[in-house]
Amino acid sequence: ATPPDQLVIAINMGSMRGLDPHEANQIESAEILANLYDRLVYFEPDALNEAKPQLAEAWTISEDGKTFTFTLREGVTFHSGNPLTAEDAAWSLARLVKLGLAPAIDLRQWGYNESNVDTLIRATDARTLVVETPEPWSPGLILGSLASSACSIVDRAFLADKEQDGDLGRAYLQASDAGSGPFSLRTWRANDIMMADAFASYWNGAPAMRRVIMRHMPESSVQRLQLDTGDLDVATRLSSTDLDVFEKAGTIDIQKVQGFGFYYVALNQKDDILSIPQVREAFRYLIDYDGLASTIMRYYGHKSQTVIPSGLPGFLEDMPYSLNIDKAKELLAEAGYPDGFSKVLYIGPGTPYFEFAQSLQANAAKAGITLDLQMGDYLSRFRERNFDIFMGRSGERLPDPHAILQSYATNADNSDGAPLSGLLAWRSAWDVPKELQELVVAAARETEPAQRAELYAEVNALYLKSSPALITSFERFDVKAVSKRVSGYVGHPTWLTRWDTVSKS
Amino acid sequence: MPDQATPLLSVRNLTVTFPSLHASAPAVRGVNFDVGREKVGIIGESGSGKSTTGRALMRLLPKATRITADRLQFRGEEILPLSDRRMREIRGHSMAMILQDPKYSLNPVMTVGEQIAETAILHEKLSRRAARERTLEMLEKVHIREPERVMGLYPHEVSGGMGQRIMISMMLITRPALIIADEPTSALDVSVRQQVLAILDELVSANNMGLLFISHDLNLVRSFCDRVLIMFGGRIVEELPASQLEQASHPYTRGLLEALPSLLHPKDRLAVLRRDPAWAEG
Amino acid sequence: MSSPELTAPSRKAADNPLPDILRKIATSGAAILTTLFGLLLLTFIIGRMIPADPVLAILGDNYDQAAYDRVYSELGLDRSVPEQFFSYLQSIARFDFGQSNVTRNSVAADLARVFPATLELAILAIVIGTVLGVPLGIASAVKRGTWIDHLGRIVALLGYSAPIFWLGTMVMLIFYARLGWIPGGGRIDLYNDGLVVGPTGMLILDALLAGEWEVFWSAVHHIAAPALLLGYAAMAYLSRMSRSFMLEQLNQEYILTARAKGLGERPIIWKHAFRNIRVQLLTVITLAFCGLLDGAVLIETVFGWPGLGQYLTAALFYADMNAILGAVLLIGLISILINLLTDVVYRFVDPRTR
Amino acid sequence: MIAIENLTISFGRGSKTSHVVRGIDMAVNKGECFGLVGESGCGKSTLLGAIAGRVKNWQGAISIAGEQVRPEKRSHAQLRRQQMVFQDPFGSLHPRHTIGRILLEPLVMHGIGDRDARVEKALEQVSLPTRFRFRYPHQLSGGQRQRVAIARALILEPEILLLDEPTSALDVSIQAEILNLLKDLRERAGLTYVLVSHDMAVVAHLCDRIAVMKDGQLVEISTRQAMIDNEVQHPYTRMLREGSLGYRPQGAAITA
Amino acid sequence: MSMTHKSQGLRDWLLNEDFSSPAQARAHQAYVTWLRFSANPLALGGLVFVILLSLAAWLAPFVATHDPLQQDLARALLPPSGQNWFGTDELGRDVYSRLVWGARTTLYIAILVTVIVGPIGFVIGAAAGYVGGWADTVLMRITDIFLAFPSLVLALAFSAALGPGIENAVIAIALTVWPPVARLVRAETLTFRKADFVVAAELQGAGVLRIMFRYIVPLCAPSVVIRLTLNMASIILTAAGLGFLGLGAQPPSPEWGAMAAQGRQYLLDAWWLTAIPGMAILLVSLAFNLLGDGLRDILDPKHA
Ligand SMILES: Nc1ncnc2c1ncn2[C@@H]1O[C@H](COP(=O)(O)OP(=O)(O)OP(=O)(O)O)[C@@H](O)[C@H]1O
Ligand SMILES: Nc1ncnc2c1ncn2[C@@H]1O[C@H](COP(=O)(O)OP(=O)(O)OP(=O)(O)O)[C@@H](O)[C@H]1O
Ligand SMILES: [Mg+2]
Ligand SMILES: [Mg+2]
Repeated sequence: ATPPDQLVIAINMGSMRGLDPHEANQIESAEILANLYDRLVYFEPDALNEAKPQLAEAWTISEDGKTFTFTLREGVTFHSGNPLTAEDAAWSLARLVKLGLAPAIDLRQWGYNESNVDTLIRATDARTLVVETPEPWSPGLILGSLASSACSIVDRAFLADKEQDGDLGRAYLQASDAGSGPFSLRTWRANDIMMADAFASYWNGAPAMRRVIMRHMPESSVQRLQLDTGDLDVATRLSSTDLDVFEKAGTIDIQKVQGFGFYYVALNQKDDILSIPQVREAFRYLIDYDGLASTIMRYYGHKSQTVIPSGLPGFLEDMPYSLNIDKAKELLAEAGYPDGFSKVLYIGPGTPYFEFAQSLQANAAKAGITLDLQMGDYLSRFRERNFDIFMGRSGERLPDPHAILQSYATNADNSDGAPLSGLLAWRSAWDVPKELQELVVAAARETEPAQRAELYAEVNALYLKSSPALITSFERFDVKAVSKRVSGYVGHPTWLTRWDTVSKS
Repeated sequence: MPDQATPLLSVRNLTVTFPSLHASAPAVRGVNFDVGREKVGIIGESGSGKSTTGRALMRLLPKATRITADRLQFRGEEILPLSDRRMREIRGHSMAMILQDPKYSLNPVMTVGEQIAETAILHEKLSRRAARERTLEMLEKVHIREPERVMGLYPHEVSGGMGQRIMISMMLITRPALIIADEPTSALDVSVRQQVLAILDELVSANNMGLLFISHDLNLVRSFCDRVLIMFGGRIVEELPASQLEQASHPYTRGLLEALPSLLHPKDRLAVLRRDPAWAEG
Repeated sequence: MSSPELTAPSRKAADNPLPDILRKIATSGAAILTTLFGLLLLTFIIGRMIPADPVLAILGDNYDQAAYDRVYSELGLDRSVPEQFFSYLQSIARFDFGQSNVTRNSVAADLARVFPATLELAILAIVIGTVLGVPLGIASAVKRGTWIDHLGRIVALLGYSAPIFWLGTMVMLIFYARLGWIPGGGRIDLYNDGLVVGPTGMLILDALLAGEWEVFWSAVHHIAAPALLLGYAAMAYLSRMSRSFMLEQLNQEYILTARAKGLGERPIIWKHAFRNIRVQLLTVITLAFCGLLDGAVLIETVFGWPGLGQYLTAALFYADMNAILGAVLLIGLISILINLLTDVVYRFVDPRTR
Repeated sequence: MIAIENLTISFGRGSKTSHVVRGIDMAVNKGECFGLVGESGCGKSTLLGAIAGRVKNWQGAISIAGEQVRPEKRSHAQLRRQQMVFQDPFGSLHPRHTIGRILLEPLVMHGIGDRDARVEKALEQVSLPTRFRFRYPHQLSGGQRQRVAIARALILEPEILLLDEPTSALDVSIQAEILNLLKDLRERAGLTYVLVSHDMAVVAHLCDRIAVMKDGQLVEISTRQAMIDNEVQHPYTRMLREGSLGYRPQGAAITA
Repeated sequence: MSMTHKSQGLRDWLLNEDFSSPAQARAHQAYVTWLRFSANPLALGGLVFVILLSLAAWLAPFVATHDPLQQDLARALLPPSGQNWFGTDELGRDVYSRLVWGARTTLYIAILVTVIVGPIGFVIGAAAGYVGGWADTVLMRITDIFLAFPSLVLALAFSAALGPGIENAVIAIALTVWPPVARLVRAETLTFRKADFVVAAELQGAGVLRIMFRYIVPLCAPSVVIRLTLNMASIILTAAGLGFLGLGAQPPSPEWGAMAAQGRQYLLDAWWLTAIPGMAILLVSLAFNLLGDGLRDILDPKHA
């Protein structure tokens, strides 16, 4: 059994790529970074529209919504012992932008770049940080971004020694930490183990857990057995059947953590057949929403056919679609393909894609559509618009409807070379209706919360009606099975689960 | 010569049958002969059972082989009922065997000296040092120059003639009473053959041993041995003193003699042997 | 009239020994170099053929085009293929296998970390396989046709035919999940992890050297099942081969000579026949060892063993080109090296090749 | 029929070169049976191989039936002129070809017609029943196989037969049959033989002239009568001759 | 009575060594081989199993009780029962039927690889062995490079490079299987190259191709056949290993290795998903091994 002052978490480290907060872009890394580093603000998992102070004690927002002035907490030190100042904060955010790696999008999307970041984000004294936005945006979006793991504050002075060839300490940070968070990194072996020790002089008091261990355990059954025998406190990769067993037995707490995204089926609009609206519509009738919801997707998702996750402004409960082969056949006939056609369906490896896709494949077959299943790492095909049908799921670091809508429902330039490969709509070559796109931008610029919520409801309804190329079926949930001995381990929708709140009996 | 009356080896009605899927005729059938302290040759065509007879005497045939005999006595002791352990004491110690081709009959990964000494150590419980001395002595007896050096050689490093001398020294080091030599020279060249035979002859008579000499070379047996047994189809069809081979009466022996091309007495055509199945029955 | 007493070919040829040896070394050196070059070319081709985008493997999904381009050129993918191969060769010559996209470490460092784990497993397995397999094979040959032979052959045949990943899974199901006799994967208990960071990287050895008994037992406990399974596979192969080698030897004339000398079964088998199959055995043990690396890939996956096999599968999965090339190359190099080593050992064991 | 001048054959290159045959001159007349004796490894088979076209790395001159042959390649007509019979009747027949096929092959290679008749005739020549055509070599005795090997050589109607110890793997009684057969054939077809053997008696039985070879060189070319009368010159020849007569119990040879 | 008489006559005709036609000679060879083979019960068992499996694969539509692709999420993960003999998988498909159809995949891979590798190994090995010299050096160097990798690792690397899918798996496995075959053929060729019967044919004017294909190939054939049969077992294991690592056949086509791998996720609740396909792999591979051993005993007596 695990010792009372240590927390053991099983994860799949397969997709993790180092621990530089300004480079790592994976869900598993985010949880570690959340604990090695602090950020200016944070969001409670259950209150995603209200920023809370973390390193910033307080802040003010200018009238036009473009200037944020943060006052930093006093007496905060990094793990190295260096004091944490506003200079560190400004340098860290600039570092994110300047490295320009994947997570940089969190700031770059608001208009920051190498040349403007040093003037727009600046420390005016040791405890004051001024953040100006290049364009007006809803303040919630900016605060939301500043709370993401990408905006972690790193130890500038400490890293100065570790720099190689002007890499801003990037090589060093791959397997080490330079943060001020409640835990400091002890051991990190890729695809094997991560150990972090409690930081005794954390500003908010030393955490109860002396050590947190994360183990690479890609197999559900192994995690389940270890959880059963008490060798594990938290399992994160359990299959539906294993979860089912625990839920029935009631011996383990099962957390379904909202994942800020959807399971989607993307139909390439460059394809002559798939771009026919009736065909797109037909696919919506080929998903066995109810069957999947009670079996395979039971723990991974909530049935949802719109594009704003529950709990966010604009959420709608409408669910007009259900499995209906006849209806699908009718639509296909209307589209001129009564005998169906055959396409390749690309999916990522593992559960639940695998089972989901096979279910879709079987239903499509009944409607005359032959889907050739290709399982593997096909993201690059998707990004290059070189696919027929792609199934995946999305997740966002920013707890705001805009983050999702921007990807699912904006596509400013549908040409092949456009620099929009981060957007799902562009990848699907979906020329999103102008009306929908304009609404999304308007909502993001709206600073008045109530009005934003209304706009989002409108967007959501419009998306549902638009026969989108990106068919959503389930809202994403990430499941954690937590031992009953553990309390205070609360899964975070933007993956910032903290360990300093954890205690064990 | 002591004890000419009781022969060294006495065989009566020896029959050897190999296991086989079909019910087959025995390879050796009702063979009778005695060997004293003399050189006895066995000749016969390929497959006539010469080697099988020789091996049966030492009980060196595969386990499943059926060997029966009314009598198979070596120095008055019945061989067949002996325990394996006792048999091993006899083998190499008082009854030894020399095989045809030294290329294959010596262990390729042991030095020559090691292989010779092994016999001495095994049977005479000599120390390594004493065995070494004996080996050197023995190598000298078979007229090997530089025995010290030869002891350290591996079989592939020695010539055929030398290999056969090593084989002889390995088998004679314990001064056995009876030696069975199964075509000891047929892999050798004419010139070397003479030397090896001379050595064998010398040692056998010096130690007063008995020798059972298996060969298919009529000329050789005739000139080397005292007595000749002629085998055909698993039986001994005739037994003669070597000097009287020319006067053989059995048609098979006669046939063999006439089929042989002769340097000194050239014939225009060789007589061809007409086999009579009755010979094998007799 | 001098008789050809001593024809010692090896000695005759030694009139002029030095250039001969040099030539031999030169030819075998050239052979190894070409093989090595082929190895490098092959791995390089495989690396470039992999149909997944290594840039994406680093970036994950959410990023912009600038980030993509930056990583693309960081990985050297913007250069021409021959150029890439050339710089690949250059860096290999410096023992620089590049950086792993997955672990963000230098591949060389990663290999140095994961390889001892596999080596530990493979060495233990080959020891088990040899210690059990060779005597079993020899017993089978000596007692040919008896129940020992039949049993030995059946045991070997099963080991030969069973998919090792399946055996591993079943062992896990029965001995871990149902009976709880073995631990659930990994090299060591969590709480012993990191206590011993030894010179060899092989935990059992390091723990012994450090005198950390608890760590030692934990490591033994963890390695037992995978090593036994791999060892079983090796045993199956080795016993089968030893049997046929032994049968071949037992039919040789020199065995008859040994019998005629009055030697008993035991010395005949061990002193005579066995000495003759040592070289062949060495070869098949080498082969078995290389084969074990195969088995390790699968068994490491099943037992969560953080070794080279798992490293390689993860690298393949995430299109981690440098890591794939490094791992495959390392395996190839090991095979070449082992073969070279056996070649050298031959010369000591077998007088005929000296 | 065969003329050899200053023939040297060597194997290996550089420091490892060994001259297996060194500067041999000899001539074989048409219709003659020429014997070649010598100890193992003295180069008899190699010399025969050079005549047959099997050994290619020779220097000097070989002419067959008046036609000079080149070491590397021979024409079909040249190949057909001389045929070879090997020592080991077990290794010289393809184990998976029937006797018929074995005899047919040379006819196919040389594009000769009327095959069935020729095969039957060849079998008849070596006194084998024609139904043996359908048998495999393993169903034949050693002597029968050697007959097939001879039939295979004869089927191309050669002028020269090269015999490399054709009887040394056979029992005395079988040897007699083969030797008789060879003698008959020569008389009937007017063949020229070159016969290699260890056994002086065999050579003397068939051959008119006998060459003695030692370490790659001819030490003496003698005649049958000289052998019988012990009028040979060279001590080596004398030793070979005595060896073939059986064992001489004098201690003299031992100290050699 | 007349029946037995006739068959007695046939038997005599087959066993009589005094052949009257080439056909009888061949029939005799085949019959004697069969007699020897059938005296070995284990080998016979292997053969019978392989035949049964081939039949099952061929007649899969009739032997299977369900559509192997038919899903029924309501009937997922059911244990073996009268209706689903080997239970159902996570999508409610019948494991027995998938197993039967999977035999096709398995045999398809094994046979295709063998068909590709046999001729390639033959030509390369025979060319290297018979032509010798420069060709030998080059060909054997190439073989060495491939042999330097353990076969699964190489197959893994290749099938990762080629992408998943049965055809690619076949190519990847074939790439790892040909070198040992070529080596074997080369070694055999070398032993026959200097054989008297080959020399005899050369001296009578046979060309290189004639020697290779009419003289050497028939002699290498038995050991190559044995080798390929034994290879079948290892091909099946390698294919299963690839499938296990997700690189073999792609869903929904049933492949045993992939089935076992997929089932591992449900190991604790549904052991049959892993145990049964794994057992099937074991049995087939065992059968091919037994068959190969049996063939070796009769075709290649020197290895008995
Ligand atoms: N181990 C064995 N198993 C079965 N049959 C055997 C065995 N050894 C010998 N035979 C058979 O016994 C018979 C006699 O063989 P043996 O070796 O004694 O003949 P030989 O007279 O020594 O012949 P050669 O002159 O060829 O050596 C032969 O028919 C042979 O096939
Ligand atoms: N291809 C070869 N390469 C190198 N050496 C060879 C080759 N062929 C033969 N020799 C050597 O040439 C010498 C003569 O060989 P050859 O076969 O001609 O002898 P031989 O007189 O026929 O002997 P035997 O009576 O044993 O058949 C031997 O020392 C042999 O080792
Ligand atoms: Mg014999
Ligand atoms: Mg010769």
